[in-house]
Formats: sequence, structure tokens, C-alpha cells
Amino acid sequence: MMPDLGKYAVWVLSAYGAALVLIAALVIQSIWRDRKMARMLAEVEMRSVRQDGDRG
Amino acid sequence: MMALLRRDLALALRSGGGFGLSLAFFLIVVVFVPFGVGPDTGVLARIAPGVLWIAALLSCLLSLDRIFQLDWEDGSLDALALAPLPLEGVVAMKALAHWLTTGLPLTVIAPLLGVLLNLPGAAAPWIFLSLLVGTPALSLLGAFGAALTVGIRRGGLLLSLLVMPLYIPTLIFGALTASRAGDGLDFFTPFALLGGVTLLAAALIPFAAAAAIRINLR
Amino acid sequence: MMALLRRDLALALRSGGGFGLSLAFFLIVVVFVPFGVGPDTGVLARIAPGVLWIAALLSCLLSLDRIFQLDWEDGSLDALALAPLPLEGVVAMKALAHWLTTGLPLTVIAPLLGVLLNLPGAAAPWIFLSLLVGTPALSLLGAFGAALTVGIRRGGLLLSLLVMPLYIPTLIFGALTASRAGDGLDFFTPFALLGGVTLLAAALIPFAAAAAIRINLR
Amino acid sequence: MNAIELAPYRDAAPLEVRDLACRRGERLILEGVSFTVSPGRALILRAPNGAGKTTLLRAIARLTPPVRGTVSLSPERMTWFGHADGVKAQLTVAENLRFWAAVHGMQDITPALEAFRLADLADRPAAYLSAGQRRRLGLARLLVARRPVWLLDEPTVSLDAATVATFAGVVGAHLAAGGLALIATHIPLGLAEEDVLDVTPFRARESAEHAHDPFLDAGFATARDGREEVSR
Amino acid sequence: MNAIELAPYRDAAPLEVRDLACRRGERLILEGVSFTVSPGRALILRAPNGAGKTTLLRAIARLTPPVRGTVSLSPERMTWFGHADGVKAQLTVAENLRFWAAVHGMQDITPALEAFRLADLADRPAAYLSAGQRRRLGLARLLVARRPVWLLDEPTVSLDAATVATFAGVVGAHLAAGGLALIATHIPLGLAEEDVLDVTPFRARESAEHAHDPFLDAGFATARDGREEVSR
Amino acid sequence: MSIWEYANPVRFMRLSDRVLPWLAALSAILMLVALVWGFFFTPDDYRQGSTVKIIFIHVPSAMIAINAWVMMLIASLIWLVRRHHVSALAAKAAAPVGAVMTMIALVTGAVWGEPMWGTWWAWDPRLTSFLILFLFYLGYIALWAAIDNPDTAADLTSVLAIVGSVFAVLSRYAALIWNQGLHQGASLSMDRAEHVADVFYYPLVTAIIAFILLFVTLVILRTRTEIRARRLRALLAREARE
Ligand code: HEM
Ligand SMILES: Nc1ncnc2c1ncn2[C@@H]1O[C@H](COP(=O)(O)OP(=O)(O)OP(=O)(O)O)[C@@H](O)[C@H]1O
Ligand SMILES: Nc1ncnc2c1ncn2[C@@H]1O[C@H](COP(=O)(O)OP(=O)(O)OP(=O)(O)O)[C@@H](O)[C@H]1O
Ligand SMILES: [Mg+2]
Ligand SMILES: [Mg+2]
Repeated sequence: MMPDLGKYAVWVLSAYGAALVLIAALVIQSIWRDRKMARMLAEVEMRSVRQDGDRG
Repeated sequence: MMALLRRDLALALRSGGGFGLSLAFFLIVVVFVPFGVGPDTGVLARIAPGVLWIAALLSCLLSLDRIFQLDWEDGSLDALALAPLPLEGVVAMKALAHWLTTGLPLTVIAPLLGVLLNLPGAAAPWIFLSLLVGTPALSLLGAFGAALTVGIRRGGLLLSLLVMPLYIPTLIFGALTASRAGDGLDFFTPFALLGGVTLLAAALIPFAAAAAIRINLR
Repeated sequence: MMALLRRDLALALRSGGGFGLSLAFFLIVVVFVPFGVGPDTGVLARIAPGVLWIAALLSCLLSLDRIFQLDWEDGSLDALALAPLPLEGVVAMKALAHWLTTGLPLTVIAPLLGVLLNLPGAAAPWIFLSLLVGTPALSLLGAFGAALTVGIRRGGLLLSLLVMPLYIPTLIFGALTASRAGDGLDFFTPFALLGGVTLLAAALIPFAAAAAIRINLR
Repeated sequence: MNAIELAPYRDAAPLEVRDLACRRGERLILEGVSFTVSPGRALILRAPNGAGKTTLLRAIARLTPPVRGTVSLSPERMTWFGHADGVKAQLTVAENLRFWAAVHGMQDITPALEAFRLADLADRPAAYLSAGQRRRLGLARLLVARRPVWLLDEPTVSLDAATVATFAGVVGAHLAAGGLALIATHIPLGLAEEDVLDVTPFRARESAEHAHDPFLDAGFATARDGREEVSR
Repeated sequence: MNAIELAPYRDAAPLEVRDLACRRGERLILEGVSFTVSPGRALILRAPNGAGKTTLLRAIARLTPPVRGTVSLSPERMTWFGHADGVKAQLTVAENLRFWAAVHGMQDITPALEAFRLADLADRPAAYLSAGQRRRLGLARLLVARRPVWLLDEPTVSLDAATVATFAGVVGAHLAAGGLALIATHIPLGLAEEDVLDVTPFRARESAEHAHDPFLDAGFATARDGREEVSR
Repeated sequence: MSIWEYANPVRFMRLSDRVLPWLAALSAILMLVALVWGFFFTPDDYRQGSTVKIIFIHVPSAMIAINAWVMMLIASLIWLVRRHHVSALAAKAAAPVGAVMTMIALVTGAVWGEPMWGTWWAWDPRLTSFLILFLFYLGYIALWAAIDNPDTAADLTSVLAIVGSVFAVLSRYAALIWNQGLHQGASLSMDRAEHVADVFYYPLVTAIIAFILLFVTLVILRTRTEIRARRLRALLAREARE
């Protein structure tokens, strides 16, 4: 399965590894921050809806 | 307009922030280099034009936050924005004042300090000329960075971060002019481009900086 | 005392003046050197330890005026002088906060940036260690300079001028440690002396700086 | 404390403010502010701390562009004097004043020095002034700018009673010359020609604040609901 | 605006100032200042601008060591509040106050916040306060320091009338708890327990100014004469 | 209805909500395909050996790094001229993505350079321009972070993007004059003779498309985050007033 990378295996693998780590970090951070923001927003949104209701 | 220039010069001289001190800083950076890299004269001569340019650049950088920050803090900038001067002119004058107290004295003294670094004799006049042509761009770009960060209290380092990439073309062309001249190579292209960068900055920056100040005053 | 440290760290982080930015400045000085001296990797490798040390030193220097000046300007220093803290402790805490936001991050990143300058592999750990041992002295000496110039409005450059000669022993021993280690030579003596300078500064400076502040408050 | 006299302003015109709404940072502070000040009159802005006096003055000077509404006069006819007074500590009293005079194309600073009893201090660096002396120097700028509209934000801070009276005299002379003034202050000046405006009633209603923020659009809530429907 | 109450100070002692002479820069400003303030009393310093109120307060706090004379209490028992109020714009209201509380070994900042009606603003960065709100925050530091002697230099600058009254209430509570206060101000506070001191009469005579400068020693003239004798 | 209507935050949220899952899925699949193809099913180059496989990350990330800045510049101009909040926030959202892409190009380039040129880093003009681009990204992000009024921040960063672009281009030419490079020329040029072989060409194009999709997905996602952050801020401010 694994292709034969010859004497450059370390370089190719570390290039792919580093790139994948960076992309994964970016994607995860983006999703995590979006989730967090959505959660915080939902909380405040609920609060304001309730208040709007109180105000009639 | 002239009054503004005069005032800025007076302030720079009196606050102990102008002139002498920016020269002294330049001197000390140059002095530091042999301590850091060791006393080998061959190496020093090789890196001398670059070091002089970098030192000039850092000296400029250090005094940039003076350009607008103080006037903003004490309310002068508000008053100036309402005064019968175009804000673009204010920016230009302030950049000029900065250059007169920083870039110009550095330019004059650089060939002398070159001696400390074994600067090749042939390069000395070209260090002078390249700094003379290039340092105005440093003051202008610095004024732009200062305008962007005015109001960010002690934004000094942010200012450096914003301004430094803008300085790179000037640095490359300037150091290249001097070192090629020292090696007896053709230096016309970088020198012409150095002038071009300065002209471009002079044409563009006052407007961009004035816009930034207007935004920051709101 | 801890409260002071916490506040200074919070201020440094929030004002956009700490941490990230002093790192960025360090990065940029290192990046500038090849633009100035040219891309020849042999020369770069030769001067790399010195350049890293000088860059660390300049990054420290740039943020020194933060240490006391702001507190003086807004009256906090008056109030702190009357507070139930020894002024020597205040100085020590402020120097520590400065080191944590400047010297320490620089130390961590220096070996990585060494790659840009083709720093010899053998020198990398010693750049790290020499900076770790040496940068506290830079913060302490800087605090002393800041104490001397507090109250001189925008005394930034004067401060640099005062502090730079004080930095020379640290610079020499630090750069020598790293470059000798890179060349496989004996580096124990400069390294021991580097530690000595830091210890001396830690023992002496808080008192000197506190005295300077008391004088400046009058 | 001799009464001073100012040359009449040439182009006297009333300051009309119509339906002004102004913000500070992201917050809408005031809205629906309308008033007219005719030449020769002063309008005192009164309100508790934080009501928006500074905000209103900045909007009128167009330092912070208003969100809505009109101001009849252009900022070129106004002088601004804020909490920070633009005095440079390194320059002497006379140098400070001469700079502002030059910026506004004036030559002679002696009348301004004398009006604020600064003649004796003329050659002293401003760093060596007491708080009140420094404030006086800041105020003297008003006289070298020769603008018909003065916008003053708490001008009498740090001034002693006698100097407040002197200052009231200067404002009186300005009004007599056909100028007009807007003054935010907590300390009564006792001018003959003053009207008082309380800005508290103009505090922006919440709904008004929403009207201008696209991020407070009610559509957001719907958008969220829509998604919930889809996901169910 | 409910009346506040402070825990009594433990070691109440009068503040005695004897024959104080104080300078500012190189100039002798005041001399021969003597007074006593007993616990529970406030002394209002009144004088025109530039008379030396700030100078006197700094000398009492030993921030500028006096040229001559004695102050009975050590600076460790005093809190200083000057023209600059030590508020950090980047920190929130609560953070600002918590810092000063920690410095003085206190924990709880709510009483101070409430006394100055800052509870609503607790989480706002100080940069977004109006001039008066900011001043209130500065003043709140007095309550977290818990020192029996307050030295206040124009504390009510920028405050509206209601807040001045609030502040007077706080000072009243401080006095009631056995504290004492020295207040330089141009605006009457209307405290029940106040005495007034006019510092104008203590202005340093010119001769006194010379008395302490070694370079104005008459000996110099003799020295010059002596040299002239030699060279002749 | 003009296209600008979609720049209204509410509309943007609604539309992006529908599009985003598809985009995300598509870019994930394509990315997987491209990288698997490139890594497992391409032969070694006769000169570069297996290191040639790095091209499938290196080149697309380098292209995105540059074009992200161009996109930010355009979005900034739109903000300055038409004041559409979404475009300002999209510029803000794109910056970290662009910075990470620049970093990927730099890192993969460095790892490629060590076996090919015998050095991690050389001051080749291409590499140098990338380093400078990275600095511009850092400055841009730092300026956004340093200003707390979002509209002011959007204005100032837009001005910076414009001036920065001019000087980034200047730097590129400066670097070219300063040093002759080691770096490869264009491999996707129209001139077939200079092309990389087809075995590399097709997976490379796939990878480029995958990276573009990833970029678009991430920018939309992050723009949504920024919009939510703005709304949160506004709601909290409204609450604070009550
Ligand atoms: C840190 C180092 C490097 C950086 C920043 C870098 C940057 C770039 C950039 C900006 C491009 C252009 C993409 C485009 O415009 O289409 C590119 C393409 C390329 N790079 Fe690098 N590179 C680096 C190192 C290397 C190394 C060491 C090699 C191989 C020996 C290499 C091989 C290539 C190839 C084959 C291309 C494709 C050429 C093209 O399509 O334009 N790069 N790189
Ligand atoms: N650094 C200095 N050097 C010399 N003289 C000074 C210095 N600072 C202030 N002065 C002078 O000292 C005198 C007293 O100043 P001080 O600040 O004590 O006055 P004050 O009573 O507090 O006035 P105000 O009500 O205006 O605050 C003033 O005449 C002032 O001009
Ligand atoms: N940058 C800002 N962002 C958001 N709100 C702000 C900002 N600056 C001030 N504010 C708030 O705006 C309101 C109006 O402030 P403003 O300075 O206009 O009040 P003011 O009437 O001048 O008060 P004072 O008498 O205390 O000077 C205040 O409640 C203040 O907290
Ligand atoms: Mg106000
Ligand atoms: Mg005073």
C-alpha cells in the first residue's frame, strides 16, 4: 500500500505531515470558534427573546 | 504649515527625542555589531553597507510614534483637524519634520561611522547618497504607520510590525546601491528604483495617512 | 506584589504591546539582515549568533519605556510610591513582567529563526541557553534605565542611549557563548560570565532603580 | 480684570442643528437633537456625567461624524476645546500660543495673553505651570483662532473663581462681537446671554439604536429558526 | 444615593504640619505652613491658581520632599489622589479597582463600586468612560486603600452636581470613621466638618528662596575678589 | 434584486447556511482525492525522486496564499466604497486562512529545499516574497486585533491592505533584482513544452481545485463566525443599556 519513497521518505512524509497538521489546525480552530460563537449567541438570543416576550 | 514644521522641530529638539539622540542610537547600533559578530575586519567590511542601512532604518523606526501620538493624546490633533490646514499637508509636514530630525542627520553621519565597520572607501559616498534619497521614504511610510496606530495607546510595537514590511523595498534598493558601488558593480538600477520608491511614497502616503487619521479621530 | 505582576502582564497583553508584538519585532529584525547584507549563506551563517543576540537586545530595548513611563504619566506611580509595597519590589516585579513578555518568548523562538540565517545546528541550543540566562539582565538593566528617565516625556531614545552601554557585557558574553559553541570551541568562560552579569544585575538593580524613581518623583 | 473687546466677526450666521443623532464607539448616544443658537448667544449644555455632552460637541465639530441629521455651519468656522487642551509641556507659554496663532493665520498673541493674565508667564515652559495656569493657556487658543463658533467642553475645570469670571468676560466679549458658543459645563458661568439645554431627554432610545445596526436585524432570529427547521 | 458607612480606622491620629517649606522644580513656592487637622475633620485648601496647593499636598505626601519643616504622620498612612488619576484605559473598571485593592491588601471592591455608582459599568474598559465616569473610578481607589489620611487635589473636576454630592457623602463617611482629609478644590463641597485654609499668605518671600541655594552664597563674590587679587 | 443584496448579513447567513455543508463536503472529498492521488498514485520524478510529491501541497497552498491577499484587497475596496459589512468581515476572515496557507507553502518549500538545494532556507526571490507576504498578513491581523471598534478596524485595515498591496508588489521586484533565484519557474504555463508531465499535471490541477474549495469553505465559515461575533457584541451592548 505505502508507496516506496526511497531516500526522501522523511522529507516527503514530514512535508505532508506538517501541511496536514496546519490545515487540520486551521479547520478545527475555525469550526471550534464558530461553534463557540454560535453557542454564546444562542444564549444571548434566548435571553433577549424572553425579554422581548416580557415586554409584550 | 511652516508654523507646524517649526513647532515640530522645536518639540523634537527640546524633548530630547530628536536629533542628537537618534544619531546616538544609530551610533550605538553600529557599535554593537562588532561586539555581536566578532572583530573580523573582512566580515565587517562585507556587511558594512547593510548594517548602516539597517541601523538607519531602526533609528527611524524608534522615533515614529512621536509623529502623531503625542498630538493625539493632548488633543492637539483634534484642534489641528479643525484648523484651516488640509490634513494631508499636516501629514506631509510632520513627515518632513521627522526626516529633518532623523533621516537627514543619519545620512550625514553614516559615511563617518562606516569607518568603524571598515566600509570600503568607494562605498562611502554611495551610502550617503542612497540614504539621502531613501530615508524620506522611511519617514513617509513611518508617518503612515503612525497614522494607522494613533490612538492605540503605546502602539509602538504594532507600529513597527506594520511599517517594517513596507520598508523592505527601500532597504533592499538602498543597501544594494551602496554595496554594489563598493564592489565596483553597476548600481544604477537599484539607485533609480530607490528614488522611484521615495517618489511613490511621497505621492501616495499623505492621502492614505490623512484618511487613517480621520478614521482614528472619530 | 503578585497583583502588580498580574496587572502588568494584563496590560502588556491587552495594549497590543506585549508578547506577540515583541516576537514579531524580533522576527523582523532577523529578516532584515539578509536584505541588508545580501543573501550569501556563508556570510549569514557566520554572523547569525551575533545578529540573533543584537535583535533580542533591540526588541527588549523597544519596549522598555513601557515599564514605568505609563504609570508615571497617569499618576499610578505616585500612588504606588505611597502604597504598602517596597519600591524595590515594584521594580523587581515590573522587570519580571517585562522579561516574561519579552525576553522569554524571544528566547524560545530564537533557535527557529536561526534557520533563516543559516545558523549552524550546533549553535542552536546554545543560542537558546545563552538567551535564557542573559535576557533577564536585559530586562533588569532596562528597568534601571527606565527608572532614570521616567518623567522625561518621550525619553525613549535617551533611555536607549543610557541602557545600551550597560548591555554590552551581556551582549559580548552571550554572542560569544553561542558562536563558540557553533564553532566547537570552548564556551564555558563566557557562559559563566554571562550568568554572573545576570546575578549581579538581579542583586543590584532593584535598589538602584528604586532610588532613581524616588528622585524622579520629586 | 479689565473688560476686553474683540473685533466683530464678519460672517455672523446662526448655528442650526437639526435632528442630530450621534454615536460614540459603536453606541448611539443621542438622537433627535435640534436647536438653534443665534449669533451673540451662548448655549450651555447641562446634563449628568455620561449623558453625552462631549459626544454631541464632537458630532457638531464633525470630529465624530454624526449618524444622522444636519449642522448648518461647516467645521471651518468652529474652534474646538476639549478635555485635553493641546498644550505642549516643552514649549513656553508664548510659543504654544504663537503656534496656534500661526496655524490660524494670526500674528499678534498679546491680546490673548493679556485676556487670560498670562503675560507674566509668557516665557515659562508650560511644564512648569500649575493646573489652572495650564488650562488658561489652553483657553487662550480660542482668542487666536478667531472663529465665530466656539465649542467648549468643560472649559473651567481647575480654574479658580476669579479666573472663571475672567473667562466669562472673554466669552461675553466673543458673544458681543457676534460670535456664538456651545459650552458643556457643570459649573455655572453666569453669562447674561446664555440659554440652557439639558441633553438628557435626547438619550437614544433602544429602538433607534437598532435601526442603524445591520447586526441587530430581526431577520437573524428567523435565519436561525429556518436552520433549525432544516436540521429537524 | 444611599448614605454609605465605613469601618472605623484603627489608629486615628491628628496630622500636624509645622513650618513646612516646599519647592517645585527649583522654585521655593511656600514657606512657614503650619496647621493641624484632627481625625474626623477635613481641611479645604483654597487659593487662586498657581498659589501652591498641589505643591503643598505633594510635600505632605513626601512625593516631593519638603525643604524644611515637619509632617507628623508618615506617608504610609496617606492616600494620594492627584490631577492624574491612575486609571488604565485598557483595563475594565473592575480590574482597575481590583488592582489597587490587591496592592493595599483588600479583597472586596463592591462597596467602592457601589459608593461611586460604578456597579453598572464594572465590566466596561475604562477607555469607554466619559470624563466624569472616569474620575469617579479614580476616586473609588480611595475606598479600597483604607488609609486614614486622604490628600485630594481637585477631586471634583468634571463631576456633575449629583456626583459632587455623592462624593461629599463619601468624604463625610471617611471623616465619621475617624479619617481626615486635605482637599485642594475650587468647588465648595459643603461638608459639615470642614475648615478652610488659604495658602496664599504662605507664598515664599524672595529672600527665603535664596536662603537655601548654595550657589547664591555671598562667599562667591569673595572668591572672585580673591582671585582678582591674585591675578593683579 | 442586485447582487449587493447578498452582502446583507442576514441574507448572507441564510444563503451560506444552505451552501456551506455542500461546499464543505465537496472540498473534503476533493482534497482527499487529490492528496491520495498525488501521494500514492504518482511516479517519482527522474531528478527529484519522490520529493516531487510535495508539489501537490506546495503549489496549491502557494497560489491560495497570494490570491487570498488579492481577495482581501478587493473585499477591502468594496467595504470602503459601498460599506457592506459582510465584505469587511470576509476580508478579516480570509486573513488567517491566507497566513496559514503562506506558512504551509513556506514549510513545505523548506522541507523540499533541504534535499533539493541542500539548505532549509535560501534567500531566493520567490521565497523571500513569501516571507514578506507572511509579514503583511501578520501586520494585517495584528491591526484588526488591536482596534476594538469593528468599523474603525475595518476602515484602517482596508487602508493598510491597499497601501500594503502596492508595497508587496514593489518588494517582489526588489527581491528579483536583489538575488537571482534557485526556484522553479512556472509549471502550469500555457507553453506545453515547459509543462510538468501529465502524470503530475492532472493530480496537481485537482489539488489546486481542492485547495480553492477549502479556501472558499473556510472563508465562508469564518465570515459567519465574524458576523455572529458582531451580532453578539451588538446584543450585549443593547443589554448593557437596559
Ligand atoms: C520555503 C521555500 C519555498 C517557497 C516559499 C516557495 C514558494 C513557491 C511559490 C510562491 C510558488 C508559486 C506558485 C504559483 O505561483 O503557481 C511555488 C511553486 C513551485 N515550487 Fe516552491 N517554494 C519554496 C521552495 C521550493 C522548493 C525547495 C522546491 C523544489 C525544489 C520548490 C518547487 C516548486 C515547484 C516545482 C513549483 C511549481 C512551479 C509553478 O507551478 O509555478 N519550491 N513555490
Ligand atoms: N516644575 C516647576 N518648576 C517651577 N515652578 C513650577 C513648577 N511647577 C509648577 N510651578 C509653579 O509653582 C506654583 C505653584 O504651583 P501649584 O501647582 O502648586 O499651584 P496650585 O495651587 O495647585 O494651582 P492650581 O489651582 O492651578 O492647580 C505655580 O505658580 C507654578 O507656576
Ligand atoms: N468609546 C466609547 N464607546 C462606547 N461608549 C462610550 C465611549 N466613550 C464614551 N462612551 C459612553 O458614552 C456616554 C456619553 O459619554 P460622553 O463623554 O459624551 O459624556 P459626557 O456627557 O461628556 O459626560 P462627562 O460630564 O462625564 O464628561 C457615556 O455613558 C460613556 O460611558
Ligand atoms: Mg465629557
Ligand atoms: Mg494644582
